[in-house]
Amino acid sequence: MTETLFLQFATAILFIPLISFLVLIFFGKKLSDKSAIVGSGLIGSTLLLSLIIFFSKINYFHNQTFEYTFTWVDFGYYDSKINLGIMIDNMTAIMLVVVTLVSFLVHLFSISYMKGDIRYSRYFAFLGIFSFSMLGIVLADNFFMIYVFWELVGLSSYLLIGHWYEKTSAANASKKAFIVNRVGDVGMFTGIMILWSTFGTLDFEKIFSLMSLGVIPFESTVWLTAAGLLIFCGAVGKSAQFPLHVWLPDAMEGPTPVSALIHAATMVAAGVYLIARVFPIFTADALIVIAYIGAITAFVSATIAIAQYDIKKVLAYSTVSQLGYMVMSLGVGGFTSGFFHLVTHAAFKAGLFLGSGSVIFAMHHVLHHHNDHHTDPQDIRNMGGLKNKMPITFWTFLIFTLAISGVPLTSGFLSKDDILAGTLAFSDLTGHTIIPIIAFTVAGMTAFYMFRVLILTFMGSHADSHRIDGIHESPWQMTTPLIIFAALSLFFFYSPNPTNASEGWFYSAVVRPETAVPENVSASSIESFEEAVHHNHGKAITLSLLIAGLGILISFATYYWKKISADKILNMFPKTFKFLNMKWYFDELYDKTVVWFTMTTAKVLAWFDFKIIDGLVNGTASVTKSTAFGSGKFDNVVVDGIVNLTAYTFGFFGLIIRTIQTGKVQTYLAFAIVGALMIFFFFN
Amino acid sequence: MNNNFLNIGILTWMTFIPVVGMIAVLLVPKEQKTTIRWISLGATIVQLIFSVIIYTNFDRSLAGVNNAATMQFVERYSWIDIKSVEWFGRIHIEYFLGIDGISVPMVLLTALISFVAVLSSWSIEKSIKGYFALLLLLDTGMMGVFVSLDFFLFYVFWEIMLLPMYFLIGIWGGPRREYAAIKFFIYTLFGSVLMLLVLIALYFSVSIPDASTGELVHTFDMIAMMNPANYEANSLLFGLNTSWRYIAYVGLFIGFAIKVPIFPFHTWLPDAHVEAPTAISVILAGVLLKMGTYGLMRVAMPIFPDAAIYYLYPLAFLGFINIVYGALCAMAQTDFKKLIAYSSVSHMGIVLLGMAALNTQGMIGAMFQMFNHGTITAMLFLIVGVIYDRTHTRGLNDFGGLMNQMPKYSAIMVIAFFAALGLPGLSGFVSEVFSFLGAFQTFRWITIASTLGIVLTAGYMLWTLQRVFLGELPEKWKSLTDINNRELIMLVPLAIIVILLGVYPTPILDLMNASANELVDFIKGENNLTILGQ
Amino acid sequence: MLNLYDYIFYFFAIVILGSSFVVVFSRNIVHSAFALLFTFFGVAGFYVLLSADFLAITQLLVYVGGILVLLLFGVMLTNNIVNVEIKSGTMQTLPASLIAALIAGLLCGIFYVSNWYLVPTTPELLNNTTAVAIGYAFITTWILPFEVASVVLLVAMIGAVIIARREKAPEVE
Amino acid sequence: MTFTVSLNHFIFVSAILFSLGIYAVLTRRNAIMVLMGIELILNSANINFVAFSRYAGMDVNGHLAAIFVIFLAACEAAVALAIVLNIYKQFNTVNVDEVSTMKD
Repeated sequence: MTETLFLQFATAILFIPLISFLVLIFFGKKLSDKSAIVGSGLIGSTLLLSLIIFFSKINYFHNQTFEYTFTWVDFGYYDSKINLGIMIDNMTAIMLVVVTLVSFLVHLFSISYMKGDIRYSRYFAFLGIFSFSMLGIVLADNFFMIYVFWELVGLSSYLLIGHWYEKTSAANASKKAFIVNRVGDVGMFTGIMILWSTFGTLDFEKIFSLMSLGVIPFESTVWLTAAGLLIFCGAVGKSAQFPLHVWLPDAMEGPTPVSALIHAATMVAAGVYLIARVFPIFTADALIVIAYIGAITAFVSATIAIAQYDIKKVLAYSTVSQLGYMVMSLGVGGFTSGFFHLVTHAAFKAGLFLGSGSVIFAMHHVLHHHNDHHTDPQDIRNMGGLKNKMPITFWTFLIFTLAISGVPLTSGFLSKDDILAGTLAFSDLTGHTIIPIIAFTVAGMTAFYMFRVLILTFMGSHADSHRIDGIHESPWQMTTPLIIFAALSLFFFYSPNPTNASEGWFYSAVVRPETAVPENVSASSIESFEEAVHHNHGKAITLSLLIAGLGILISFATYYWKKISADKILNMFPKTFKFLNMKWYFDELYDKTVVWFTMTTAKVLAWFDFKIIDGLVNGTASVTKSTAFGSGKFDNVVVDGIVNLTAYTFGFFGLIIRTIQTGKVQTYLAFAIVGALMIFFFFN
Repeated sequence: MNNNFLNIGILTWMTFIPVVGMIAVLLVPKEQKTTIRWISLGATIVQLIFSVIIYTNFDRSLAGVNNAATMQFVERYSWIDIKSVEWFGRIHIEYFLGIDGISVPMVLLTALISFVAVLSSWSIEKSIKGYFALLLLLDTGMMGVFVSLDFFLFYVFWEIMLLPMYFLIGIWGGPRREYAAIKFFIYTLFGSVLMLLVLIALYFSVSIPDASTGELVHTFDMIAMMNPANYEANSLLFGLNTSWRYIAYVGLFIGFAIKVPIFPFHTWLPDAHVEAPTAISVILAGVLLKMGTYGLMRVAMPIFPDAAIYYLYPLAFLGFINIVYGALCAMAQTDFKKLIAYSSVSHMGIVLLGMAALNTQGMIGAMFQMFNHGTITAMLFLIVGVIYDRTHTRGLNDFGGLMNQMPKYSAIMVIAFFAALGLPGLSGFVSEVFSFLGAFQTFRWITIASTLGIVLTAGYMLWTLQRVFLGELPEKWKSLTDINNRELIMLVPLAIIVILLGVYPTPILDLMNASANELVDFIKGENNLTILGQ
Repeated sequence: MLNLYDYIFYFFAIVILGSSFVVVFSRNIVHSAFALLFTFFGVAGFYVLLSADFLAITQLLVYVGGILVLLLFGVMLTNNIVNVEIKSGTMQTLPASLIAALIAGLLCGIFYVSNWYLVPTTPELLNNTTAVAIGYAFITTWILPFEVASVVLLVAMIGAVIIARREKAPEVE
Repeated sequence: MTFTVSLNHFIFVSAILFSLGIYAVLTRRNAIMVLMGIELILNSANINFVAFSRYAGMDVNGHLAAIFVIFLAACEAAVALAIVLNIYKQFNTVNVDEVSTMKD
């Protein structure tokens, strides 16, 4: 592998999905069922290329960064240009594999999951454009390009959520997703504007190096922090962080594989990737805000997840919660662990979604078979006892659940444990003790609600057991991805030591970059943080194991052994439950405030425009008109009157004089002579 | 560079080919509708071909703006020359055509949009002869505005445009067409009067030596007006930063603002758009609105750079108001065309903002946005026209679920909508981003506030998309037919341009790069002040 | 004392005035025409008295031989001689006589009070025939009016012929 | 005033002749009679010319003027009679008071 080859491969990886999109959008009708094969095949090839890049990069070109840049727009003015380019470092290589792998497996899963859909080929086309945009984000080497693809994933997300656009809820959800993302994007764009007006370039490397030379926006660290936070806004939108997390649960209106791909593994992780990518520009203040946003998100959504019955909603909130975790981790300075959690989470959360997809698929079919259109196939209260019917799904689901709960021997344990250690270290260094408290609480809650889902779905038995009669395991296209993801959720892929990830390849490949901000506003140094993490490692393991175990125990006690009555607790705190079940009323809040305000303003302004501004115009017109009318009257009566009077006078005289006009030559001659005589007499 | 055909300059060809077409149309008996249509189409196609010739032969390195030597395809003849009038002196008006980077994208746009407009007028049946004749006359007026460098000529073309527009709206329009046409006409005429006043004031203030005799002669030459040295001492507009210059600038500004339209002079736009037939809406949004901002760039700002800088902040603020106000008003509309009309207000605000930035990115963004808005809004209006032709309603709430019924149409529509809301990969995004990037360097808070418009635009565009295309198809539209080939021919080229320029904007950007930089330098430049110091 | 010259003058004066009275007041147009003949003769006589011999001849030739004949033709062509009255009516006689009297009085008054600057005629003109002097003057001092007059005559002749020949405007078919 | 013939005698005759001519022109309805009146007027003028040429030093110029007047009279008579004939064809009358289309 040479540098050129790397870049060529990367370019190929970027554009093959686009080709897939174009082919399927134009020839999808003709290809019909074969479009799935085309899409999957093309994505499969990108997976291969990604793997090649990944292995050679990690093994042989560990410390190198490959970059290819070209000028996209040249303003022809003092070297002011906008470049586009791709960059391959270790993080990119890892993300390439994550994205293409999940994408490929989701393609595979979708082949049978989406079978019979009216827009089968278009679905795969949209998956293609999504992969293209996501890979664009991953490969981008500058803010501009990342922003471009940032919006494009928004588009593909919009298209895929709205796949079943005949449903109002799906159409609404897609619109909501796009607009909420736009809000974040605008923040990001503002950040980009600050950076552009400061540095005159948008390339990551150039900005970082200029910044470490002491160039900061508008000579003010406040603006520097603001720039960082505004860029972070993009991540808040895309990674569904508080307060813009509301779109993600609604996005579950899309097909389940899409949820797995976009809304669990890749796109929502793009925010985390972005934070990691531009990590050097964050000041300490910015990082603290990021950490708190992450923590709040993690906590809020975990509480909501507990109170949900829809299997996809639970998973969605769990995703939000985990994303908050990652963001929090990056905020506290646990760069590697945050990013690591992104990768491990991608595997097991995609697996969870696909698993739930498998269940929903089965439920849907059996309900359809029973002509039952009232029962919600996604409600976990309608499930139960699927363990024996769908063994592969169950066992893989179990592995995923263990991983997300942070049980040893899984990948989740490795990453989560490190994040927890990071929060402890952070509180040691800065005194923000609330962060680790939240982190551990959320860890316990996660274990609790994930096992709740698992138990209610697969274990025990359902009262209405004939309803699940005839349920059977999903076809191989669906189970294979599950098995692969399950394998990837185990520790040995990442580290030889099941208790400590820092010994694995990942920790040597992804290293927290040096900050570029001035020293007085930068966060604690890498060394001190590492030391604190090391110091807290044992404590974190112990505590996290304890808490995860506790969560699992309570879950089993409640739902499996029924020692604790869930209903009783619900009845004790009905308001709290309602509050959680209604997702803290965020949607309602936004509806009543932001949306209401916008719509009212719009209506008021439209009224203002129509009545006042246009009214003024028309008023001016009518004033002019009445003035004109008045002056017309004046003109008619007075001015024209005078004129007419004159004319009348002359007419009168004319009438008299007319009698002289006899038409006889002699008369005229007589007058002529008289005239001549008169002249003679007068002038004599 | 001298592109002559039959000894007549290419710009004259560009401008007057529609007139030739018009005469031909008038000579054809009115029963031969097809012939009339094809003649009109032929005229615009020839114009389009000439515009391609201009595009390929245009020297990208020459800036133009305030330098007659770097203007291209120049044609300069004495037009009206009345020697020694009592108390008035010599009146000398030139037929002075030329283009630079500011005008060349507009010239291309005009040729393209005229072509599309003729195509989209194919279904007109009511007194077709008059319609196409007026349409072609309008074409001449528009083209003339963009190529003339003599202020008087500019004004003449500016006024020529009004008349056909008035009749096209007033005769072929919707139910309230008379109201809309009169409103449009009077409003624009009001602006023209202000422009005329400034034009006269400029005429009496500026004089240049005659080429042959060397005597000082008053002139309408715009480029001469840009040079402070040409102002006669003690004339009304002599000197920089005098109050008369500010007043003159504001006069010109209002004249152009009405055309843009800038808040609060925008209310003629929704009415005119709603009532105008599709092709006229397309021209109105695609080309006419650009004349306002073009006028600001070509006339107002370079002639009064001092005043332009003095009023930069208000200009940016108006840009902000246009963006946000237009977007909010659009959100509240239930009429498809009105919505797009207000979205035009919003999008033109971006041009103003970029222009006010007075730096390279902003200016390029603004100029590019003018071009892009032309193509994108043309698409949007064509789209409305297509559906209006079929259903005879424009109420957004009457539709739904058309995506399945009209898939090709919907695909084009999605492109247009996303281009309008500034999706990367489509041309609207590029210009929007450039404008904002530029504006931020000059006006931090206004720009940040204006970004609100990005969200709002996404909001109303997607909401519209949902109301029209998503959801269940109402029973009454079950028989709608998909877009036909003629409609495809007019929409697809626009869509391709939108996508191509979104991915790689350089083909248009490098046309205007040099001029935009020159314009910015010139308006900002201290050289202004030094010349005046003499 | 009256000499022969005076008598002859009075004779012609009476002829002129008497015949012109007939011309003016006669009801019969043919009578008027013939009376006019005498008037012209009288005037020719005056010319002889005033030693304008050439002019007297011209007067006879042109007026009597030409114009008067022309007038008589006119009378005959425009009046149906056989059975229609040839009389021609008069009108507004009172104001007309007033005006005429006024003019006559005025002119006579003026002539009477005027103190004419009298210059005797050169003997050459008195004693010789005037034809030589007139002819000489025509081709020297008055050459231009002479030529113009000839052209006018020609034009008048042609014009008269054309006008008189013009048929009644043809009716539209 | 004596009875011996002098300039005044001639011009008195011409004055009376002139008045008679005017009277004829003013009163007669027949166009030809009008023409005759005009001839009278012209003749009176001629008498004046010649008289002044004899007594007041106009010499041969007076004669010439008279000759021109005769020229004009001839022309006038020819043209006027032609017109009269034409009028007669159009209106079937030569009475000038009946030919009054110009009045309306």
